[in-house]
Amino acid sequence: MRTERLVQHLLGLAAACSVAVTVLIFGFMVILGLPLITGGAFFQMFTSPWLPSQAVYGIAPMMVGTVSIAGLALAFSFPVSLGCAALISVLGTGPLPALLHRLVRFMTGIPTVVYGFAGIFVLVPMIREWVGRGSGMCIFSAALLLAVLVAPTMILFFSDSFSSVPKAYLTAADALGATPVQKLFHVVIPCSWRGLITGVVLALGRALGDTLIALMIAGNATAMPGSVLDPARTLTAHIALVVAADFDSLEFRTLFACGIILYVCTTLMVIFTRRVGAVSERRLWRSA
Amino acid sequence: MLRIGRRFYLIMAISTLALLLACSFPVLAGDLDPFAGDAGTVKISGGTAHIPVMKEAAKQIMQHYPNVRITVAGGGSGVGIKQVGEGLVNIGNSGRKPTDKEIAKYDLKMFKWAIDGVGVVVNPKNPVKALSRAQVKAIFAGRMDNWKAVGGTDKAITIYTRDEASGTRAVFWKKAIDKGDITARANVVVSNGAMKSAVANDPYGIGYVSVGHIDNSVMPVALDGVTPTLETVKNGRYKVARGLFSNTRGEPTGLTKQFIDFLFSQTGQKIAAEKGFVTVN
Amino acid sequence: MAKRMIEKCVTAFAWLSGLLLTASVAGLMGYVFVKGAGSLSLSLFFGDTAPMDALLFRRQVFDGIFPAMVGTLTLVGLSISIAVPVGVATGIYMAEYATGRTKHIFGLFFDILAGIPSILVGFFGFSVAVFLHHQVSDRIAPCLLISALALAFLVLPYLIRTTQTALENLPRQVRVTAPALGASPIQTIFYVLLPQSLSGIVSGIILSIGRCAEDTAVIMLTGVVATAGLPSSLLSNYEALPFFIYTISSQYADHTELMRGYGAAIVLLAICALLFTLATLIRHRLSDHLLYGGR
Amino acid sequence: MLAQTSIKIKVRNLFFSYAETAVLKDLTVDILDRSITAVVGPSGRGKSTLLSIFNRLWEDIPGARMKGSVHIHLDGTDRDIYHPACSLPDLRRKVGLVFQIPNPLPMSIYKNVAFPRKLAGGSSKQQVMDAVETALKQAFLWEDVKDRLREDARSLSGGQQQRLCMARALVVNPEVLLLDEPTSSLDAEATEIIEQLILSLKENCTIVMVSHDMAQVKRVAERWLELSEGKMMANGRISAPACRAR
Repeated sequence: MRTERLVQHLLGLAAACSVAVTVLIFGFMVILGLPLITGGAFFQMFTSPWLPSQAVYGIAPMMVGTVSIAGLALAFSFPVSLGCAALISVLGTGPLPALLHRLVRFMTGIPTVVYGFAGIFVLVPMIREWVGRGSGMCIFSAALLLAVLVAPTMILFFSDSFSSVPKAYLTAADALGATPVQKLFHVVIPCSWRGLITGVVLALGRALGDTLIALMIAGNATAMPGSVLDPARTLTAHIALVVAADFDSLEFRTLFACGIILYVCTTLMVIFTRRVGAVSERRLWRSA
Repeated sequence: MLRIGRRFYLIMAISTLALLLACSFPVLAGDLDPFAGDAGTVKISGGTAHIPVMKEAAKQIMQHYPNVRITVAGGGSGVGIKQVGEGLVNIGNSGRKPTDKEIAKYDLKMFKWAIDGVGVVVNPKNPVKALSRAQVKAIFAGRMDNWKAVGGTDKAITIYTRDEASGTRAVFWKKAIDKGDITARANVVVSNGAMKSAVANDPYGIGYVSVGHIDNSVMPVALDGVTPTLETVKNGRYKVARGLFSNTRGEPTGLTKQFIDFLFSQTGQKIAAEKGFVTVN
Repeated sequence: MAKRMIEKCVTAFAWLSGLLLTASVAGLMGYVFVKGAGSLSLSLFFGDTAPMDALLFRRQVFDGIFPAMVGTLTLVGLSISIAVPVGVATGIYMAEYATGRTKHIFGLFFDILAGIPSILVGFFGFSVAVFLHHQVSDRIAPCLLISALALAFLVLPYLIRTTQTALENLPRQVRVTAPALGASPIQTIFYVLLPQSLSGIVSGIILSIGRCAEDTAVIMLTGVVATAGLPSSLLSNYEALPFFIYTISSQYADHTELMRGYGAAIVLLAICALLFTLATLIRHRLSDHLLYGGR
Repeated sequence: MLAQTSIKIKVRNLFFSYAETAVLKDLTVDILDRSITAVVGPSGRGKSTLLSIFNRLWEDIPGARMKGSVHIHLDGTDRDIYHPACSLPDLRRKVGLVFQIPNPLPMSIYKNVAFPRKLAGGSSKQQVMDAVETALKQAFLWEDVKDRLREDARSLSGGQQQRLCMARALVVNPEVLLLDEPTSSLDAEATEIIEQLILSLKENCTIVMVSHDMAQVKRVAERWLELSEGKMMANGRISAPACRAR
């Protein structure tokens, strides 16, 4: 009986450690960023530009960069993902949809850095030629590549929730003579809207949290982007670029602000998806 | 694809085995080099202009003395100074002279083992071969945004700059554009290598890079009539020049000292010359 | 008639989406393969060092990706051996012991941990390293151990969830067999439940390995460097394959180096593909075998 | 005769419910030592639940609740099995349960049968081997499997698997054996063997079995307990026409 207790306590301890890690990550950022918050500079950062020569360290351009890249990526990715998911679960015939499903699952295993590498040498020159000015490194390029990166998250989640629509409903629709497309619009999508929303939010989280694509493709300029063809810097890329700076400097401190924003955003998204209630194992497929 | 995988696993299996054996392997006999019989690690970070020389020096030393380990990271001059000051690395490289404040704060000892210039570069396809200082200032400040204005094609100028930790940026800012503005719309790259490949790939790009890094993939632009080359830096005609420093906290000792001595040795200086820098000895 | 049109358009759109996705992935990966195929040779791995010397660690390898591969391997091995015990134990706790409120709140925390951008995990590792450097010992700096820890945190929620799900999905019949024979909860877990859910757990572990092997954002803040040779100790810097690809992509010095980058990308892709296939096989084959008997 | 009339299981005022659904209401019944008692009744009336109450296997089901008392005469003393001091593993070793669908564990035949001994610990290898052989013989399975003890248990036929599960329950010498529709997944031939087996076990154990098959109940059981509306219809001692009580 004593070993029973001991093992149970050990398991509990492991769980407590795992929870502690989550809390610590947030705690470290808050504590180290505390001088910033108490100093009052914290909230200024969200609205000021990044002008190191005038000792103004604001992260507003990075916030805009993050939101525009992630938002655009989602806008590109959502229709295609919806189409792919519909193809896989409802509309597709023949062996190809299954093959597509397999490809999508495999895509979750492709290293981000390889996407970025290919992006630099394929996508960026293409965009540069097409736009005719600039480096080709811009919000648009990064969003395109990011769209490919987050597509599997959405497709797998969508097709999972499409497939979990009760068979009886589908049979009923069949019996009434519904075509596959009618089934999709009148039965499948209305029944799985929770899954759709959750999938989109998860993909958004993944897009916001991605560092490498933006760092490699988006150009990292600190100016407020004026169009999607301008280079921009995301919060994540900002962390990667500035982390090497002087630890005591104000510019280093901005990292805590970036970190706290990202942490709070992803936490809110997690809480939202749990509320919506369509959380499944799928969410962990290469999230973060 | 699968074949590589298999090969990889073979390597993994063997390396795991070898890892166990590694400790028991006899040290290769050394020559009279001061590194003979030494074991330990030298950690280097900072200036990215230095990296080719550091890599080559590390290679030569480590190939002969496998027990000596030299790790080389980038980050930029600011990072190098900061990290060596904090004791995170043994040698912090900088492409600018550390400020008096930095020297005092960390008790830095500086070793200038080569002289380098910072040159403005464009893509080789660009017809613009020379710029005046005023033009360079205007371009980097974002006031002049078309190549047509400086005698090129009617295309927008893409500006590439370095991050704030860069010594190359600091020197360029101070000596080439007289502490003028650099527009925030500029693309930011993180090393001299990255600057070179960015400009090499962008027909309408302009940037600035360590003269040692200039090769035929990018084209140096004459500044007020002086083209940045090894020659012009050496004879002092090209003014945007700087020393390449390796800094230590306090007097270097042991392996760190030997490494710095190696940089000043004949072999070390030869490496520096090969990589396109002006030697000091 | 209009209805038929809509019908056709929607179906066509779905097929087009599939085609578009396939084409973009095939285009990107195909480009890497076509350009990089030529760089696959022994010298990609070992540079100008004799392969046997390199494999036996008699000589350092320069201008080859061998040190980066060993670095990645060591890193993955370390972080997995940290993450698996904690992750699996937590998964067991969540599935078998946690109830009600605890389970809900813990689950929320693990979901949050799963959602944290990897760069933040790396930033955390970096801050901890600097903190320890100041407070504990100046020998501690961003290094292999810090990276391994940070990566372990990154894959922890994945391991927890796969373990928990694998255990919770066991049919009740399996679950009550051992208790009915007088097994204590621990005996039930270790003699019956864990062996039965092994395939799920193992494939989760393998996918986590893939995650560790491909991650770049965490390690670039926690101690990976451009040149280090083979990792010498837990407190040393190291090279890693994904970081190598990242550096090459932006700052290759010449064509040879760029080609090495392509080669490294293919190798990394191959490693991840291999791990992915392995995980899929184990998930399907092993589970059929264990749960439904040899049919 | 005296031994046969002593009471083995004493159930008093038992209420049981799953979440909102009441399953057993105020059940009071005595089950006699070394008898075969069948529990019959329509589906969903708590027949299997009653068995799981005797070895407390229901306790991990969320929302399940029980009221009342259950005493079982074990090791020569009368024990309140829901008393906090009652060891769960001990209870379950003394009160074996065989499920409706054979559930061999994914290991060899030998290991399956030896498993409960391993859980209990404290036996030498030889003792375990002897116990396994005895149990397999008791379960009429020894002749079928003695040459293939190392084979995977799932390679056996359905009837053999069920006998294996019986042997597995018997290997720790239980005083009570609970059988939850042990033959419902088997064909006629296998069923007949199991029925003979049950009859032969009566000498050592008190057997409580759930069955849907009235004919089987008449063939095997000495008494039956009909659960209907959650109440006991025939009060333990069987008074219905099919009574085979002496």
